[in-house]
Amino acid sequence: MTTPLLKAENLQVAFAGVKAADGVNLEIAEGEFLAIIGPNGSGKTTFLNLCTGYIRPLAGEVFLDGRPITRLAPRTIARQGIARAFQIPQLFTDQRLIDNLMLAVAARRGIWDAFRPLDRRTHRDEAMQLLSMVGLEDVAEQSAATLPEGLRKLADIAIAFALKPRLLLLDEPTSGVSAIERFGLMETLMTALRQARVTALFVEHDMEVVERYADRVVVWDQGRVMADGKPDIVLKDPRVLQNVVGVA
Amino acid sequence: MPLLLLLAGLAVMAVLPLAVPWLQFTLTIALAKGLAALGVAVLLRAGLISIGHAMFFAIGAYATAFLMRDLAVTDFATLIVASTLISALSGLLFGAFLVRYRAIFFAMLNLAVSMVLFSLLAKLYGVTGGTDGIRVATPSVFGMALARPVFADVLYYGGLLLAGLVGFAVHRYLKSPLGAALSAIHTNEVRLEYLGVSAWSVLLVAYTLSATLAGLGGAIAAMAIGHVVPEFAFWTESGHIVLVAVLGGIGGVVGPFAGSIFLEVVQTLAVGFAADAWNLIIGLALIGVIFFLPRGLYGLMETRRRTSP
Amino acid sequence: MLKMQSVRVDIEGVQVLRDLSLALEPGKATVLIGRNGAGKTTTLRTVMGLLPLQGGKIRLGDTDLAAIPSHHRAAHGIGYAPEDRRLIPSFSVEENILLPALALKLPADERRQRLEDVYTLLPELQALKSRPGGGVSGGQGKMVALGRALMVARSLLLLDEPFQGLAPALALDYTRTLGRLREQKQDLTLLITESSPHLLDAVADRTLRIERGSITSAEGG
Amino acid sequence: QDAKRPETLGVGVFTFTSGPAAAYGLPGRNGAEFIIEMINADGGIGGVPLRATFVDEAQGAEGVISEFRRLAGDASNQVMIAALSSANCLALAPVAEQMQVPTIGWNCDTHQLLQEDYDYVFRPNGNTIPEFMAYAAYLLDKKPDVSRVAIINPDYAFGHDAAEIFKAALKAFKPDVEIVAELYPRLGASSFQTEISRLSAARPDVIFSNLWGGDLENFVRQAQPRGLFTTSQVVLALGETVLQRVALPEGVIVGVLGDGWWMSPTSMANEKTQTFAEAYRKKYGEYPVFPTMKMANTFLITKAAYEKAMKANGDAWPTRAQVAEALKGLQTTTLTGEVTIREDNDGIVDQIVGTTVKSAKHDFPVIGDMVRYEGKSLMPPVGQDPFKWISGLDKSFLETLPKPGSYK
Amino acid sequence: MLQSLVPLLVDGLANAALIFFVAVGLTLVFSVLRILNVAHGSFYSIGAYAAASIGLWIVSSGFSPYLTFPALLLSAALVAALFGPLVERTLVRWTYGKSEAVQILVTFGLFLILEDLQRMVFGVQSLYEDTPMALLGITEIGGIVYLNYQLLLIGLAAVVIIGLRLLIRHTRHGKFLAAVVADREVSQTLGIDTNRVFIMAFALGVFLAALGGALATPTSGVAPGLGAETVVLAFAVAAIGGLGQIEGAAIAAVIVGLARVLAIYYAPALDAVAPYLVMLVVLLIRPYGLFGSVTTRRI
Ligand SMILES: Nc1ncnc2c1ncn2[C@@H]1O[C@H](COP(=O)(O)OP(=O)(O)OP(=O)(O)O)[C@@H](O)[C@H]1O
Ligand SMILES: Nc1ncnc2c1ncn2[C@@H]1O[C@H](COP(=O)(O)OP(=O)(O)OP(=O)(O)O)[C@@H](O)[C@H]1O
Ligand SMILES: [Mg+2]
Ligand SMILES: [Mg+2]
Repeated sequence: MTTPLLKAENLQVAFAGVKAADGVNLEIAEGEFLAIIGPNGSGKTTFLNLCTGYIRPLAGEVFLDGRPITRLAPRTIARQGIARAFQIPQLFTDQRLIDNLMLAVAARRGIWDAFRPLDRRTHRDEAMQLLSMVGLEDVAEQSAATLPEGLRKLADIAIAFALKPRLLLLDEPTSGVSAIERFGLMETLMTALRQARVTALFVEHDMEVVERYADRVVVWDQGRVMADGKPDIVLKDPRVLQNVVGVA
Repeated sequence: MPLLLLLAGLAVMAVLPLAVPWLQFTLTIALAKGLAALGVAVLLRAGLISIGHAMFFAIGAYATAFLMRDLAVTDFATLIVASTLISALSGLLFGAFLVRYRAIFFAMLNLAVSMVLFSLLAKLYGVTGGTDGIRVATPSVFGMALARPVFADVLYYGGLLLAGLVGFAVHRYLKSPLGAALSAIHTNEVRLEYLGVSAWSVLLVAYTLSATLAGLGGAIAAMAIGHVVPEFAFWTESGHIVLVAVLGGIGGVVGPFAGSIFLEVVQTLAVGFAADAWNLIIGLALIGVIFFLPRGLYGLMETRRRTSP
Repeated sequence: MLKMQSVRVDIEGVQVLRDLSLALEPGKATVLIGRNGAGKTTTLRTVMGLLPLQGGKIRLGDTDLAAIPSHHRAAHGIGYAPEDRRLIPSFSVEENILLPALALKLPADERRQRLEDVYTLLPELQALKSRPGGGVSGGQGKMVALGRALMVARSLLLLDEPFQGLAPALALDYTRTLGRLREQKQDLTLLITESSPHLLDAVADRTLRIERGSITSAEGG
Repeated sequence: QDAKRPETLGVGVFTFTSGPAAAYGLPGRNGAEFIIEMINADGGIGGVPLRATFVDEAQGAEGVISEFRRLAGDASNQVMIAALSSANCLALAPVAEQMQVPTIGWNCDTHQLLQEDYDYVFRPNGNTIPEFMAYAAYLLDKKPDVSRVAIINPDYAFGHDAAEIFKAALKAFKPDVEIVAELYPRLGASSFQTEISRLSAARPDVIFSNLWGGDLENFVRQAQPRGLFTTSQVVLALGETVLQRVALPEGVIVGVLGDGWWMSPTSMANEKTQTFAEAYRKKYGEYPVFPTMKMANTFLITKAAYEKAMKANGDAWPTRAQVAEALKGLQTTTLTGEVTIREDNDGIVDQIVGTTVKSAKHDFPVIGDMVRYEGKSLMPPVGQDPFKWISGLDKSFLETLPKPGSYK
Repeated sequence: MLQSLVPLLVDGLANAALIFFVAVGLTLVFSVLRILNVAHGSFYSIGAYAAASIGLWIVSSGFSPYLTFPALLLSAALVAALFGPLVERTLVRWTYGKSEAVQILVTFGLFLILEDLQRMVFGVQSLYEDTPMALLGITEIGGIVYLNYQLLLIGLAAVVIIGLRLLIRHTRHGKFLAAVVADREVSQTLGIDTNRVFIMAFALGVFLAALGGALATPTSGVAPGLGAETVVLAFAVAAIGGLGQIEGAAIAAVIVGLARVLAIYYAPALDAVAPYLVMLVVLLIRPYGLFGSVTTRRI
């Protein structure tokens, strides 16, 4: 059996007594599209925080390619190939959108460049490519602060993509994106992921999106994994129906 | 465009003392302070205010004084280079621990370190001459001993040239990826770290650069004034440098120099015309500039945007 | 009820709302749908007085809303749950919910009554009530924000993308809650923005579509 | 009138007019304005009226230098009277030399000022060495059994220098004196309560201080209720400046750092001085204090230098260089005594020290039991390191000096 | 040993009490308005000048000298009433949401103006009005004479700490303060008059600074330069305590007060740097001050 790309072992963390991760065990294989679903507050974002070094677990380990990355800083983990798009978009709000992307491109290509301009052909071309992927090329020159919430989400995803990661973590990529645009976004995203051979994990609340795009679904509940498997099976699990999907 | 502005500024600066000779000294000092302010402005990019940067100004100035007094270095170029390097090195050293801090804590720690340095300068009587300071003789230029007025010219035009070169380099730096990363620290350090960039290293570079600039300014000031005193490191000096930087606008490299000249000239005029109320006049001028000339402070006039929605 | 007439709002020199007009009928729920950036949030913020009018009128019943300062609008019974929740992180969930009651100087028994109503409508909040506002998850925060808005809303309730980020089960709950709310408070008018309108089918009396800052079509009613 | 004679004689006057040091600097400025009025009313200098430009030293060394250069660059300004702060004096000296403007230090007491050779920098008012030697001598005459001394001086060169000189002198004259506390509060500190506790705890017989301006006033006001003046003999080197402002008890050793007391027997005998003092009080509500006198004297010295230069020049208006030349070795009478400028450009003036006593004439204490040390007797010879000179002295030196009460 | 400890403690606390008032005002203004007010120290000195002037007037007009006690409080209130709303409405308000650098620039300009105005109104000689101190007499502790007034100040500082705590934790307006601190916009939509909260917070800050100055007059002189001296110290104390932390400011004031006293007793050369050394050490161990905490970004 090959080593999983990412492996979490018995992760535990608590905030003021609330167990946000209560013994999380999870493996992601190279090339998988894994969806995480679960009730609000069940610890999905916390799991991503743990995987990327934003918070440190009280116990447990995270492995990338079999090597522990548990207590490394986010930047170190990012350099090892995990990129992340956030539930709340994280942009450089005092810069234009294109600058946001160019900085991300530069960060990947090497930030230690103090004399040549950031805004140069190579950076700009790649940045524009990324923006057009998420359909933001029209607002490229707009200040990131003025973008509406939904477009910010898209921008955030494009930035994560700029790092050409091996593993991409997406925290609710479609929330805030209007229903009209949601599937279009997912389509382009999936194509791009496949093309670049990126493994992806995405937290999602929209079950249609999950059903359509995930290879595998993991269901979170109160800081632990409650179910794990193929979407068509997991989503019919009565416990999942009751707690997550909801019965009309 | 900013480069044109820089060149135009340099040209005006070059001819001004020919018209008004007594301005030369004022302008030399303005230039020196402008360099220090440019250093502070670099850090302002990252949203960090150093209320202690006068310490690097003082380090540059005292380095010049020590090199002359104790190591008998008298060459202008050697003094400038060595003093600047010493400030750069101290910037690197202090920076390594200071750039971990943010916001007011960064400001206050810089203040604290500079005040400790100030006390040392004032108290280590035997080494630093205490509050009376150390005299700085007129350096030689490439082996030639110059008369004071000639040296003043050399210093001024040399300083102008240096400021131009340094200004250009800083301009390039601010536009570079490293410079962009610097302002990214201001808006979203989390995102920057998630891009795999170490905010600490980015800041350390900026901090060292800013100390270097301040030190260069200090060395020039020491030679222009011919005397160094601990007050160079006092917090009000640091405040003055911040003021200059902000006043000029942190938008470009020309701002700090413009701010420095503006303040130096207003001060000279205010002191000359109303010796009793020069603080008041400067205060009104400061507020007035911010209120009525917002374009002069373009980069800052935008309201601070909420960084997270 | 709420009536916006040729409202114009600029943000940083960019026209965001252009001659936007809408009229809400008392006791009815209206859903405002539109693409990202169409101006939904801006519309609600304008009603709350967080953005100045460049032109046009806003009236609530007989009151000229534009003439009263933002902080007095709560007193007119307008409750607002912002898109991004905006809880006070250092307050407990219950303190967050009670805050508007304090600001409106409600008498103690009225305050208690309203709080109880909120807990009956949103029983999930009972369990969270002593948690700090900064420590609840995204979805939980939405519920708290709704509860807080309900403390105020007597005439008009503004909900900005209430389902964004809600797990489907909770979203369903939320819809049911809204349904119950409508039954209990027949005279409460609702204005809800949403980018995934299907969830609201059950609640909405009427749907308005907003495009590039003005209302382009209305359905139902 | 001589064609070369200017309309006015411009003088740059450097003093503190803002910040904490203004409490000392403004009486100086008032003195300047007032004496200028008097000189001009008297026909100016050789018929040319004086016109002063005041520069605030609170702007720091480079601002002061910049102003100096600007003023010196204007040919109508012939003389600079600068400065109050010794750091500014030290910074200005080379500039003055370079720009060849006669510069007279009105308050540049630091003994370091004239350690280099200058042609344009003069200090007619004496320096820290005789000033603080005088206090050591007076104290030991007045209180020969002193054994525990505490020092509280401002935290900058003047304070530290004074302490060094005072300690060196005590050590030379009475080696068994113990320094039980040495405090250097920050310049402009408003509260000295902790220092006062510390001083009380040290139980000194003598407390020496060269605090000045607002600091001195504050210290006196805070120390008095807490008993320091009753438990220790207090020496306030600049005590005269606060006599009219705080109720100093009797028996405090005070003086004027020189001879500049408007009420000294010499001054009382000088009609001009008395007119000056009375008119000054009328205008400013207070009698002059010694910074006023120092400043006024400096102007008289300037006048004397011009007159000497004109005389040497066949009554023609002198150049800056000629004025500087005239200042060398100048000897003249001031409002409060005599001054002689030595070959190292340092002035020799007498030192007056005394003890506070009640006055029948005034509602504030005055100086009694005075001694007037001859300036020369307390000055190290030209070129000698002052501290070497002091350490070479011993008890017998005191015997050569006049005793308290001898100056009446 | 114990005997020499008592004076240290008394001096330390007396020192701390004076610093506390200003620092807590600064911290309060910062936490609510997010303004770094460089002119804060000027309100301290204006309070001091006001108290001294009013006190001198009371004494010279032959009123009961005991009136000088309420006069201390009254002058602080006057200064707050006069300058609080005025400065907040005209200058400070204009800088909300602007970059910190602009705030510092504007308040620094104000500081310069106020400094010169004070000098024009009150002159450069130091003012001194010590009637309250004289009325209260002295106490001998550990062989050292202390002023009863110093002891009273320690008590007053304690009262202010408790008062502020009650105000902020347990009153409606305290809650509003906290809410506005956290989110100005949403507070507005919930019915809080944020402008009023700002004025009140700013005025309260001015009041505390002026009160510090007023209470200092009976034991220290008022002279130009007081404001500058005070504001740096206040910033240091606020940073040590953790910005916005009332208890933090109190404890930091005590630490700084004690450090200064220790320096004066045992290492006089360190007196002036003591606050900075304390700050270095504290921030080295706790980067956000004693009571400060990191605000992590929601992601
Ligand atoms: N910094 C924090 N401080 C205190 N509690 C926290 C913090 N971060 C998360 N929590 C708590 O941990 C739990 C898990 O939160 P998390 O954000 O991971 O949930 P989630 O599954 O992402 O929810 P949602 O779908 O609503 O985003 C929640 O109960 C939340 O209140
Ligand atoms: N601070 C700002 N500066 C400039 N333009 C802004 C600003 N905030 C919003 N806008 C612009 O206003 C328009 C409307 O934004 P608004 O937030 O109201 O959209 P929305 O319909 O709520 O979108 P979403 O569904 O994504 O929340 C957008 O085009 C946006 O670019
Ligand atoms: Mg989440
Ligand atoms: Mg919106």
